[in-house]
Amino acid sequence: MLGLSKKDAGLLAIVAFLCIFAPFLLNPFPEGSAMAQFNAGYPDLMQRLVIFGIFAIGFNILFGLTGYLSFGHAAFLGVGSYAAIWMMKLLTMNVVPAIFVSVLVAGLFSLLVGWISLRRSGIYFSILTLAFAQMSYALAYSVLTPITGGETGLQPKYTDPRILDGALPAGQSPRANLFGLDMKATTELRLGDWVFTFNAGYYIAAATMLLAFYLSIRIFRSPLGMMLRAVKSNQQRMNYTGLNSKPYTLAAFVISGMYAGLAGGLLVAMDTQVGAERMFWTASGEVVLMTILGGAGTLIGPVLGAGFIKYMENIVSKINETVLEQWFAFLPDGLSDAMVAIVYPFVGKGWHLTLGLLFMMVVIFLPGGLVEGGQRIGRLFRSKKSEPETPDGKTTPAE
Amino acid sequence: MGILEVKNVGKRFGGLQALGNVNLSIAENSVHAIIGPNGAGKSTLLNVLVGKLIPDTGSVMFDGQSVLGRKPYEINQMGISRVFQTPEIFGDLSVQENMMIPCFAKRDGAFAMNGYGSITSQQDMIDKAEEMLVNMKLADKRHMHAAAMSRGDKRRLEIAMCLAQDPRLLLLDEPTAGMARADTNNTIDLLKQIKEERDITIAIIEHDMHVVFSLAERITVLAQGTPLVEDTPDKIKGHPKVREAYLGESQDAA
Amino acid sequence: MDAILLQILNGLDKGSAYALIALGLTLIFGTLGVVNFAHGALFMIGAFCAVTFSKLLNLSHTIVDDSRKDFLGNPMKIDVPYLHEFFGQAAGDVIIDWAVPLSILFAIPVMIGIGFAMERGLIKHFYKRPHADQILVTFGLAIVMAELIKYFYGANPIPTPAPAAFAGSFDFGALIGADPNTIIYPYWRLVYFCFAAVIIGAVFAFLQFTTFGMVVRAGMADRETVGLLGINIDKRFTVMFGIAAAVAGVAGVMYAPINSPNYNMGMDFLVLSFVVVVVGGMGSLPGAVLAGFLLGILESFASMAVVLEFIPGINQIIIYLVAIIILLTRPRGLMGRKGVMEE
Amino acid sequence: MSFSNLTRRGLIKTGAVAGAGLALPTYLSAAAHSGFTNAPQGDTVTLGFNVPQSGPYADEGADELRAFELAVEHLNGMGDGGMLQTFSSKALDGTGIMGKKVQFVTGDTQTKSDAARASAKSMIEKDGAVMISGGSSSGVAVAVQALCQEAGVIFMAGLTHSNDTTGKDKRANGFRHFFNSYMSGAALAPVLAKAYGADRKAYHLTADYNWGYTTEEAVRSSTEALGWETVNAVKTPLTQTDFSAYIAPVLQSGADVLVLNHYGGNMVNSLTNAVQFGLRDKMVNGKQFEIVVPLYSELMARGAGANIKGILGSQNWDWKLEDQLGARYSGTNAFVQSFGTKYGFPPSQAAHTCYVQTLLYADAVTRAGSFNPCAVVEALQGFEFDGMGNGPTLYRADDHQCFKDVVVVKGKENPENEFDLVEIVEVTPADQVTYAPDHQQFAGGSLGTCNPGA
Repeated sequence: MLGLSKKDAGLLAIVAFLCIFAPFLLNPFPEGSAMAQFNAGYPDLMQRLVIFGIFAIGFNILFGLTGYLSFGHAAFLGVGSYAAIWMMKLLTMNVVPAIFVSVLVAGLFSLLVGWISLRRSGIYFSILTLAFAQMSYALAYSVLTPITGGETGLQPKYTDPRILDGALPAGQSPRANLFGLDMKATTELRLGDWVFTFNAGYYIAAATMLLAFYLSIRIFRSPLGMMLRAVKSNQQRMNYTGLNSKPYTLAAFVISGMYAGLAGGLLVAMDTQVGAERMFWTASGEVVLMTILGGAGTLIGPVLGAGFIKYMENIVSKINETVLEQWFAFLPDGLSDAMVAIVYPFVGKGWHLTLGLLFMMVVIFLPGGLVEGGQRIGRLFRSKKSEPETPDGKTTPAE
Repeated sequence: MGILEVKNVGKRFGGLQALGNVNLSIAENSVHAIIGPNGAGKSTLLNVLVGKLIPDTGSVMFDGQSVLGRKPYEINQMGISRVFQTPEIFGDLSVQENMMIPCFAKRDGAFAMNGYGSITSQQDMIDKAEEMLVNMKLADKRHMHAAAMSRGDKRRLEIAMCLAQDPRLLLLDEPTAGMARADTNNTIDLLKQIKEERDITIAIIEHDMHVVFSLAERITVLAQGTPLVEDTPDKIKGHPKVREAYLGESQDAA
Repeated sequence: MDAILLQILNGLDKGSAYALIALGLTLIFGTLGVVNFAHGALFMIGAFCAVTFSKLLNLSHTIVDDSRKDFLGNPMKIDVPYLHEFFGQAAGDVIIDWAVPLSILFAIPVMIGIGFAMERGLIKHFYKRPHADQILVTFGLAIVMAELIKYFYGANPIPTPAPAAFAGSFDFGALIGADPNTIIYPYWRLVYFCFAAVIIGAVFAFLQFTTFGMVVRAGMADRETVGLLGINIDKRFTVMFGIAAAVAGVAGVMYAPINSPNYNMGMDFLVLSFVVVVVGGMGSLPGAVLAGFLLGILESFASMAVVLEFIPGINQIIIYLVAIIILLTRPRGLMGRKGVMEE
Repeated sequence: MSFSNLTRRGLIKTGAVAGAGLALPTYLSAAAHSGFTNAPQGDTVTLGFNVPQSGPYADEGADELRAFELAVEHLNGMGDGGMLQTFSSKALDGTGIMGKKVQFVTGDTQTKSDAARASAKSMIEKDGAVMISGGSSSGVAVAVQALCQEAGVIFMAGLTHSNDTTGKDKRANGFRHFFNSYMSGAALAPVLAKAYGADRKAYHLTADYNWGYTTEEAVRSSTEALGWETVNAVKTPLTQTDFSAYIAPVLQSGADVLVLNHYGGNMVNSLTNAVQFGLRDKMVNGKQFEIVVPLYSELMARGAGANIKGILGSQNWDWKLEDQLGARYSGTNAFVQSFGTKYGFPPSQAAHTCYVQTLLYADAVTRAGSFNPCAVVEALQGFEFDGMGNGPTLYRADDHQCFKDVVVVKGKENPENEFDLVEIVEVTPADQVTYAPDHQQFAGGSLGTCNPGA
């Protein structure tokens, strides 16, 4: 199906299912219940989950396949975002040209950075990419303020020229759209106590993510993918087998840069603003964490990792003392206070602490990331059925 | 005129003259061994031949074309394949994939942006890899992780990968170093078989005299960066200078 | 001319901080082969050792003064440090004033303890794991350390002044015949520079002249061989980790008066110190020190008003620009060895 | 405190149709009939408080959050009522807002515009917040203000000092109570001229981003108008921690005043460094060398410790105002009393502005009789009020900026405790810091029209 093996097609189908039914899956708790705090089925977070999924999928094409650890990928996301917002300011609020140009510009920028950085390998390569990204961030925040908006970033204004769009009716703020379909258009479905939100922007982002995921499967299974894994495995042998590893790694670098640009463009399409912080080194570090947390070199790992971290950032950070008090209100007074005191350091403003601990846990106990965790659980079930697995699994990257 | 002509090659590392003034001619379709004590410059010479090092002086011609200044992959594409002392294979990939990579390199050249079609749709490449695997008795291991194989199998795989490119010159760098006697003999047999089956020139750098004298048609003895003598194995065995410089001390080791 | 002299002075001082951090980082990397992203956090914890120690010195009991009112109109509560009671007001104040230098004595055992615990409890299990895993786990640890400090000390910087004796600045200009006030430098920064020089010298002497150091150096060069000699290199490496942590820690202690410590200062230094280490060459101790001073001086030059007029924004990127240029012209940094961290 | 229902939607269930019913397509899930985003349903209304909880401004965020909680308490009729007693408008009666009990949700801006928007969007989309407030930097304020404009909710800015927030980036749905760079310059300049003389040479160190630019411009133009000369202005990176390389050349330049256009961590470090260099002990041009910090932040000043002694700066408000300058600043004591009683220490100006903004919003809704953002905008535009601690204040219709007195303060020589860091030097009356809406430092923006969302 679609030129994929049965297994890969199955994987794609699972991801498609998750994307389509995310509004249900992420909103498992009825409105107003104490657990509703954990619902993530609102447009902004759903959009972020898939967009950062794209970012991580792209990063994985570079890091997972070739092993080159870039510490500057956020720069490509940022450059893509700036390109997109300028398209929206100058040309049209339609997201198509914005996203197209963001991919293009990020691709060109990554070509330049990659061409220089790939002269070195190992940590030297990492530091070179980091240096480029930090320079981009520092300049965007300060001297490039006329182009980037600096500290305040850029947002579309109704006074922008926008040569393809007609003048806005009075009182309207410019809205990102796809040939007239507003990114914020939302439909709600009420089923008893449950409310499910369907958002146009989310589905466009999700469709893009599916396409990006599909392309990444194609790349993984292609001769190019094999060559990239060969780069990671043994560059020496590669060079002595008549293969030039440079253009291969550069291709991977540019492809992943374009994925980052796509993510950046989509971020702007969903939420029309850019800030320089999205190029800061911690943002580059975040995509590394997403990829490794999910499982580097696996197809679905980066998507899981991205989802996991963004969920933490957006949900756990919003649990404040009041919410905790409400959760534990059913307990006797002293006990409820004690529970609040125990849990409080880990949620709300302490969410970074939880994140740090989780990283450590995953790296220590699940070196292959969440995917390995899933596989272990899977094996647990399979061994109950006592069906011996063929040792085939190792030759292709695990899902 | 041999297929490989090395003329007046010299290479200096700081104060050390690694290669003095090397002249070497390897005839097409011959098996040529290069021997010499440690530090004689064998590895340096090999690295010059494959493009890893650029000599200070002299020229290296392969089939009438200079190899100097070319990158290793370009030299490989000219038809020179190298087998390493410790097998260099793609340990993270399956044996089958290891086998397919040189097939692709042969067909598509040094770089091809082949990122969309699936490998499984490249039936000709799969067939060619399979043929080599069967030939090398590795077919039953095709789905194995290459790193998980025994050392002897890795060596066979590496040689098979080099042969898959149909090289005109195969360079072997101590192919039996650290092997048990049985594995060494297997390797000798394998190389003999290869030589019988195809038109190929083999240059071999070796410590093990047993291997050298079983295979080589001509032998060059290197000492202190310069060729001492070059002759047939029988002549080399009796050569006094060689005994003095090399064999006397290494017979115990061999 | 004066301006250039001043910036060299400045750069040496700035560079000594970079060099100290990079030194510890390289020590850990060179001996253990571990990329320690928590090294900045160790520096930060060192600075908070100074904070903690001065808080300890300021431990007080509260007396209520009915004659004065606080902002809500309640009787004023006044804190009296126990030290005042033990030693009298004057002597107590002197001790409190010297809290930062004194806290080195407090920081060294604490940092060595943290270093041991970290190495035995966590890092040990990561020697054979990929560098990416090491980076991730130590990064996670750095976050945890920073958040714990934030939990107990808050996010605000905490003023930790140097002893009053070191307040003010020294006039070099007067010394060399320039106009007064043109080349001035704070006393405490001079102290920091000398302190850094002593620590760097001590670490080198330790590695150079003790048997322990020789074994460690041999281990840095070729771990397996030294292991084969039957020397328990692991134990020595644990000790080295403790020493590296202590170096980072005391660097942090002495830095506290220069910039008020806050929980995030480790992250601020992390990227920079990695750039320094890589520019110096992974695994090279002299390289780390050299790169620290070099980058410190260049950063100082880039911040001069005349330079900024010429190239706006150069001060924002100078460190990274230099790192790129050095790495492109010298593939393994200034003094790096081949084959280290290039896989 | 107990909030039985955290989200707005929890209350819909009584009226919700059992079984499936597909609602009409709406924007941002507003109830379609109400005509504006997140119209409160049932008997509660949800406000979103978006403050930095991680990063360098976390403590300032925490103080803002305390003020918000206090404001909600007072709106709901709990506690002592705080400024409700002194507020000139008497529309609020302690029964929530228009009879609806006030609930709130919180989020972490991380002092990053992206994270702040994500957090605000989650409050709007998930929790149904009808107003967003808070923040501790202008980058965040501008980004969230633009978001609120698009989404159709009201933004009541927290601590944001850049001219841009109500200048080139102003929005109809956004309101700022806090003062701005221009006002700091206008208020400080005469005090500086009086204290240090009109013949001074100033050296500016400026944080290299928007807020720094506007502050430098404001202070420069105001001081130069009074006769000062600007010797040099050097931009410093936001990520800088050690400012020695920038401070060392100051004396060589012949300047006798150093102006630190820095905020937060930058300010703590640059000021600490400058004092270390002994600048304040020097005599230049026959005058005592002085340092000026245009925008004071009490929480950050605490980080600079003794280094702030004697240094002039400006503030939006100070907790000692009413005690020292009398009833003109009524409301101050009421707020300090309830804040101090609840938390044990006096509030910061960040806390004050957040508290006031919440009450002002609630009051505007009540006076307008509707949560509709356009009605609220109308009620706030040109609104004159008093009793909120700043004296008589105007919310100007042209740019949604509050105009009120500006406090000029000086680091205290002998602080009694860690909260008593500054002393009030002078209060510059509102008319001296008022500027024309089209003043060139604020040019380039336009409010547009209010957006009620769906």
